[in-house]
Amino acid sequence: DASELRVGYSSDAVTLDPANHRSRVTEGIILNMYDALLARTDDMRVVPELAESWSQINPTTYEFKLRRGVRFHSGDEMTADDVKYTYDRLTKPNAMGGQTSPRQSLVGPLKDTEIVDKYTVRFVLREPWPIFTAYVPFNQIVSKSFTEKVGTPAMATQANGTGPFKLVEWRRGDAVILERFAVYYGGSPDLPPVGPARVDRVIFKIIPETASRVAALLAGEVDIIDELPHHAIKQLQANPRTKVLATNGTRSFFMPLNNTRPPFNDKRVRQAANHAVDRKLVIDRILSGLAVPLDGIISPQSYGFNANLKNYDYSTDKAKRLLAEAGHPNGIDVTLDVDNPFKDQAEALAQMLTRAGIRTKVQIWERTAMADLWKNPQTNGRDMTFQSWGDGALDPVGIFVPVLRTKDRGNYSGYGNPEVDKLLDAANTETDTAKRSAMYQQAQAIVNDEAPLIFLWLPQDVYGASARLKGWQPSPRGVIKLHEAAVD
Amino acid sequence: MTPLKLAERILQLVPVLLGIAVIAFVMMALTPGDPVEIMLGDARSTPEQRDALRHDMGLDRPPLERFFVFLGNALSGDFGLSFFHRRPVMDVILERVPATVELTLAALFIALATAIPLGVLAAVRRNGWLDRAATIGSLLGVSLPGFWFGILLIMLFAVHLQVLPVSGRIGFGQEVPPVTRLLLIDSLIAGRLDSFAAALRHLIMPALTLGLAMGAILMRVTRTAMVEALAQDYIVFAEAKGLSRARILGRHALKNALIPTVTVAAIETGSLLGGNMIVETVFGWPGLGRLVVEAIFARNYPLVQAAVLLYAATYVMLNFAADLLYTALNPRVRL
Amino acid sequence: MTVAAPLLRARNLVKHFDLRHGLARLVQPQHGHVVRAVDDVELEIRRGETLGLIGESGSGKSTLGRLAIRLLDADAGEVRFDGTDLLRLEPAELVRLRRRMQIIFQDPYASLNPRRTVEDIVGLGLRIHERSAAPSTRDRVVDMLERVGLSAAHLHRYPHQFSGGQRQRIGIARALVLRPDFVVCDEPVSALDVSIQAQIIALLNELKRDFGLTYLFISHDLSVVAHLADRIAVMYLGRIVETGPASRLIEAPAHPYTQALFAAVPRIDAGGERPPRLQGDMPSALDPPAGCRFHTRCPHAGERCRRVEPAPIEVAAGHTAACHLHGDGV
Amino acid sequence: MSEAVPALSGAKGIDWALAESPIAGNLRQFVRDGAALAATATVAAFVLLALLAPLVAPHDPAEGDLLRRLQPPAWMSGGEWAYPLGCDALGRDVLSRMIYGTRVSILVGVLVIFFAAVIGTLAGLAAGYLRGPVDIVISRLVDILLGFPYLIFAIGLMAMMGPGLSNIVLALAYKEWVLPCRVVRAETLAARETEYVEAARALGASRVHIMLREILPNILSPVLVVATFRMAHVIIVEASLSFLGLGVQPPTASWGSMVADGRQFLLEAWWVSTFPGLAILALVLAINVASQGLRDAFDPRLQS
Amino acid sequence: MSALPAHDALLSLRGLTTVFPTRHGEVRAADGVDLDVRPGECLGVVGESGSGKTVTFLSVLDLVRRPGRIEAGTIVFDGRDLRRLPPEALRAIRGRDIAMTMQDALTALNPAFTVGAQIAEVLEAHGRATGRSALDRAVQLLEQVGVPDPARRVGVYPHQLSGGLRQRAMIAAALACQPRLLIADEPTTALDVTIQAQVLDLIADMRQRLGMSVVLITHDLGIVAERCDRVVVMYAGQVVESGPTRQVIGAPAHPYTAGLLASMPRLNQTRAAIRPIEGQIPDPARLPPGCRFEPRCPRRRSECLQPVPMRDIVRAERAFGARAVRCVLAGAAP
Ligand SMILES: Nc1ncnc2c1ncn2[C@@H]1O[C@H](COP(=O)(O)OP(=O)(O)OP(=O)(O)O)[C@@H](O)[C@H]1O
Ligand SMILES: Nc1ncnc2c1ncn2[C@@H]1O[C@H](COP(=O)(O)OP(=O)(O)OP(=O)(O)O)[C@@H](O)[C@H]1O
Ligand SMILES: [Mg+2]
Ligand SMILES: [Mg+2]
Repeated sequence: DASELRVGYSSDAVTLDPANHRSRVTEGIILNMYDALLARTDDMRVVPELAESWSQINPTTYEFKLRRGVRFHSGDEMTADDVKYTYDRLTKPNAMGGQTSPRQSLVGPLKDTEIVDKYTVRFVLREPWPIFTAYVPFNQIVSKSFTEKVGTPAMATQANGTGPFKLVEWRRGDAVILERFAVYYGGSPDLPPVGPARVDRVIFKIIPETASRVAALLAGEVDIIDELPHHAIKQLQANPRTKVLATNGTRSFFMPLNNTRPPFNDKRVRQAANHAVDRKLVIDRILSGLAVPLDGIISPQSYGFNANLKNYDYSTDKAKRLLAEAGHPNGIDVTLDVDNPFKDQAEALAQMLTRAGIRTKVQIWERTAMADLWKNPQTNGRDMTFQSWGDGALDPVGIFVPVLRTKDRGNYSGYGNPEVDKLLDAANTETDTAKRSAMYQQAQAIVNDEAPLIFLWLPQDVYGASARLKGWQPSPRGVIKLHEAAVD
Repeated sequence: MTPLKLAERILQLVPVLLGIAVIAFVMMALTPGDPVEIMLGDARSTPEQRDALRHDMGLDRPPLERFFVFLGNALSGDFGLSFFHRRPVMDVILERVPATVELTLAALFIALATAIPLGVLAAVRRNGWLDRAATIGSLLGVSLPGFWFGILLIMLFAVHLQVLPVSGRIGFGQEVPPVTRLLLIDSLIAGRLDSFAAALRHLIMPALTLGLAMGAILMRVTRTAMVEALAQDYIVFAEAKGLSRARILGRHALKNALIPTVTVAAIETGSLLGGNMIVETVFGWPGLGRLVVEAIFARNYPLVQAAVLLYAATYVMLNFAADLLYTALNPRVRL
Repeated sequence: MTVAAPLLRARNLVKHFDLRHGLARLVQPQHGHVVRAVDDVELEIRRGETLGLIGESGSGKSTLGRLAIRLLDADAGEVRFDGTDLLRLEPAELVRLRRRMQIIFQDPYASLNPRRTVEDIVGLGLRIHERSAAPSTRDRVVDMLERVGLSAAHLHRYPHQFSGGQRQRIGIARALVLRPDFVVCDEPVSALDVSIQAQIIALLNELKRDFGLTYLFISHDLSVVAHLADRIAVMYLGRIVETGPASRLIEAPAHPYTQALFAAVPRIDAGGERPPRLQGDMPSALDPPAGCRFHTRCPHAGERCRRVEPAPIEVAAGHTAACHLHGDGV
Repeated sequence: MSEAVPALSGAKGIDWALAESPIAGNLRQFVRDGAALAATATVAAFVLLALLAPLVAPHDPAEGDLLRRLQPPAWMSGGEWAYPLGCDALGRDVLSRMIYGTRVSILVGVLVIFFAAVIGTLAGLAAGYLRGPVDIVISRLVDILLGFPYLIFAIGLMAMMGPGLSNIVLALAYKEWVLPCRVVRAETLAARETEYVEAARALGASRVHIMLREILPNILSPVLVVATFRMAHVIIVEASLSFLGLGVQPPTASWGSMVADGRQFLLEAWWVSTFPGLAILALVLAINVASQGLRDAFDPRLQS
Repeated sequence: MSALPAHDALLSLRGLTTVFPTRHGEVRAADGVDLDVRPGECLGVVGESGSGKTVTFLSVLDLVRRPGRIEAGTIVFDGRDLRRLPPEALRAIRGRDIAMTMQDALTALNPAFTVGAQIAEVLEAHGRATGRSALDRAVQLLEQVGVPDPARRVGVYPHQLSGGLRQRAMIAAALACQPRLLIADEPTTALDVTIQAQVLDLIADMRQRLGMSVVLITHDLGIVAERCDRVVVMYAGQVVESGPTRQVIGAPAHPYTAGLLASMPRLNQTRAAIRPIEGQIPDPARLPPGCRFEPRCPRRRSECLQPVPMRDIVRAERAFGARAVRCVLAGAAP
């Protein structure tokens, strides 16, 4: 009797082509069919996967030795040809049937991929990029012959990877059905158990509505659900047939304050705002305690995390005092922009801010429109918003830089500090890990003091699972890889 | 007369479709948001790369030009590539059509199967208890939000009684060779009763959610029309001829009363064919509605435009079909 | 009899209704899709006289009546009202002239706006044409109501609160409150009860006498027309087939259709033999027969009738009939 | 015998006052035995509740205490009478939010329907009475809007304009006028052929007079029927927009947004969405029954 | 007084009372109607609109719509009291023994079915024929009622026929089972004069051929005078006068009948002033307590304020049928 594992998943993949999307949920499905040269462990170490080993030859050259005898689902062996083809597809403009891969930026300043021999490839960068290997796990290897045969458009709906599962059928909008790949090479030796997948079949069932997903789990229709709402935790815990699984997330939450205009162009007001929110209460009550409060935006698990930041304790008095110092003894009136999914948290926070004299009105926006508005804090005339930023690489470059470097793509607060910028730019090309870490820590300290944002928390990713699920732990990367999962 | 009328209909379709295309385009153009930013999210990207993507999507051209390019291509049946799926928009849309059609037909069936008998009975027993109960029922039907009712059904039938599945169209291993792509029919064609049962079980709750709401409206319409029909002289004359009650109600009155029912059913069916994103979301039904709504939020312009045009054309065709049905029901109506 | 200048004179009036819509107009032939409701009609009404217009349903009586006061625009022809060419009038001038020509409708239920009070309905004309202050409007409305047998007590009632006969009185009051010269009565008594009909006929007669009105009185009830009219015109399929003084027309109808019409009237004091019934239905106005339009039902029809359309022939002083029997034979 | 022409009203055709509205239909019987009064009282009570919300509501609808998050209704274990219908996810009083939500739901329903009815009626009158190019333009516009999926249209507009009460009203009214317009056009087409309209023309009445004074009063009943029937729909669509996160702005509550937000907790805390759902039902029911009475009251033909 | 059923009557109504509850009170649309229809005769029923003509005969076949109901009276047809019959038995009589045609053929024929189908279904309902043979019979019937080209017309829809042909089709449906009594409710009101005569000729012709009795409801005294053996005059729900046609028209005994005759314009007396009956028909919900014609009656007296019973005035030989009138002046010289 074939064992089958079903996942209640909140969104469908947009494509099955590993090189043609920038969607984390899509990647979560694709990862079960495609492996990359390197993988990440749950404690976020980078370990070999399709590569046997790698080495950095010079600051701009990396050499990877490939595992031998690894087969694609089609039966062809994976060789250096496939790796070069995969990386060329990612790097070269118009390499995918006239389209350019949207994942191009994930290979950084990669200039060329060279085949050394059948099982050896070399990556040559234009400039040093210390985190190159941290990004290698994001790029799954495709088969050259297969891709050339079917063409890029067909890659969207067909799959031929080296991963633990092969595609049976993708019912768009409904389900992705996978089947164990019997001659799987076993996966990364650093990620036990090694060997073929333990279940015969995996089905990702697409259930976008949260309540329905929980219901499906309760009904025994699925074994894992993602994005478990916090209010459902108690019920699942109480139910003998279900359990709750959590892992440290990689997505930090914070509230950008508009540093470019009053009242938040005054550091004291920003600090007051940080004192005004009772992060612990929100975490306890709304997030079921499954989050850690932050005094910055970087995860404690992350490389370069500064553990010695000043803590903004919850104190209405301090907040009021700071406000008064800043010339607002009667408080201030501000608006908080938020999109619907975070309405609850925003409203709770707004109430706290209001109690501390920062009278906050919440305004709900459609997510995209809000993002558009906050792209230009200098001119948008808004006060504050609610933002989160995720980075699976757990490196400051993926979160700290876009959010806090002057005018970077996620900098909604309009914060700009030449000193911070200098540190960040230097860290970007610094190959000495310790030095680099120190730079980031210093930058964090500055930002912590200047408080361009209200620092909030880093929630855990919460999953619901059936009691019969064995061997699977959620990954901090936020993907569901079911290689090791089993069911009773 | 009919070919002429058909030609006229098609001619009328032109300004309507054009108008809809314009509105859809203007609406999307005026909506803030940049598909490129949405696609890349917080993920690592460089300005050059964003510009390249923007160029890929044709977004670097002025809106007016984009509109005419879209129009020109659309005329030749090319609606472009969906931004996110990076596949032809029509492929992406058409994949979702069978599910939507199946759900719509099922809902229509449920609606008609409840509305017509109830409407007739309510009209015959005017102001009786059945009539009142049906009135209350239909008010419930129109005032209960679908997402709420849907989740209620799930709690009852899937979680508590565990007799029906929460989501999806059919289970694994129950697939049948696609012919019509309507699973109920295909499973019958394949002679697979287990598949048929599975497809049916998946279909019941979403179809009920939509069908009862639609049935509520149709019931009222049928009842009103039936009351109207029963007041006609031809009913008295039919009685004077000594016809049986069943014949009078079932043939003489009902055939005339069905006209407004058909009209409303056509309109409602039309809007269901556009996909009902709420029910699709709640029941994980892989239909059009969710796809289009997601596309709006993701500023997936080509998909939204193509879907809206497709919907409009369907809507017009449905109304035409309803008109044809009128002539069958009442020969007085001429096309 | 002094020959006064006619108050109303219509020449070559034509009104066709095109039943084709949209594209069909371009593609389909006119034939079979255009109702020739009024087809080349001459009409003269003298000041102070009542012209009775009779004919079967669909023969174009109402259409002609509406053309006469330009409630409908003719396709061709000319209507002169007291010397003025109605069809060439500017809208503003037409509105001014409206107070001189009015219409009373058949259906006492459909012709009164159910949502307006009697005062609104009857006073509307005064408000449009005189912009007079409300009190004087009201006085004149009351005057008129009393003339037609209603009273001030009815001012604030709605039409549904009246019987059919009373409603028709309201309709008459509305038409006459502006003291028009000319009134088209489009079957004003056909919808009324037998006993009420007589009241209204008497009232119309009385008002005509008192106000010096000129009527175009349309009816399919020959007895009623015979009772009211000075002259009678008979319509068949969009044409006037016979006109003449009422008494002469009744005694000696010249056109076979008129003869059949009178023969068909049921009489209380039936006496003597009647000519045979007309056979068959009235042909469709969409597809009128060639030649004499009556030939399909005419007991006297001959070869000529099938081909040649007869012109009006004066059979006696002021009495014309369009029939070959009176001309060159059938 | 009554006439058989369904779309007609006015003097000859069916008497809309006596005809069945799609929804309120046989509630006529109720009307006579006082149900209309009761319904009117219910609607009035809702309106009053909306007006007096600050005085009536036991708590500030915006003020929550996270410690009372999802507290059950008073009669259930864990409930307390200070919060009779329980609390929502932010520990706010469900009852108070419902009382304040009355304002929004009534406002949205009434405003949208009001705008829609006014615009639709005027457009329908113009199209039906003037015919010709006016009719063609309006009819095509109606076709265009009808051919646009409702929710998609609303979502598009909301995405364009951003959420907020006035934008919701606008987004809904943009399309909602189409239905009254269609009904009015059909009615006007019938009414323009009536003899009372012809009589007004014969008296020299202007087109504006005929449209507004002669025809309009006679077609208000069907407009009212459509309007009250659609009011339910509008309240629901507002809820659907909330479902998509395009509803009213916090801390304002609308019943629709309460149902939509609360649906997530239907498994654990049914009270959050069920009570506002019942409120929608009650209001819709009351409006339908009351409108029936209203229509009768304003119909001169039914006054004796 | 003719309170007992005439033993020779085919249909005999006694005290038939049909009421409609309305907002303004109960309307007694037929209020104690007595009348007899004899085998083979043609009975004219006249009266103004709303006087209860239609309701009376709808009551005979129990076709009065709810909330209307027959409150009292007996309806004896061929010796059987129809009010006591179970619904199925009554249904069998409808269309087979007693047929009725409606006021307006266009509304009485169902627009959604062909003329032929509507004739054939009568035969099927009464087990006379089915399917093909019923349709064949329908063609014959259409031919009988003088519809030209019946084989083609059997397949057309009512709206495709002219008014006269529709009326004929309806008559054909009514006559399909060769009923013993035909109730023709204003068969010509909707028709043109020339067509009207054709239809009345047809009914007379069929009556002779089938030997059936005919009730001819109309408001046109001219028609009654030409076509009917006897006449019943109704006013406000009551029969006010009945008797042989010649007598009633020649010497009306009730002031209403007299007024009706005087107010009819006549072709051959063009200029003679008509003398209308003054006043309005009473509101059916607020009838005067006594004689219902009293408010309009030129000869009213104080006794008229009391209810007036129907009285026989024997002036003609019995064979021609009773002559009765509801007037206190009855018997006195008119
Ligand atoms: N607005 C219209 N559109 C199309 N056809 C029309 C219109 N008005 C009248 N007709 C047609 O024109 C012909 C003459 O109509 P009209 O009303 O003048 O006849 P009538 O003699 O008054 O008949 P009736 O006695 O029935 O009132 C009829 O065939 C009618 O169907
Ligand atoms: N369904 C009904 N509800 C209420 N009153 C009714 C109903 N049907 C008939 N009546 C009343 O019954 C009375 C008699 O109506 P009936 O139709 O018998 O008159 P009639 O003599 O046939 O008139 P007509 O010549 O108009 O056909 C009228 O006053 C009418 O108002
Ligand atoms: Mg006419
Ligand atoms: Mg009648």
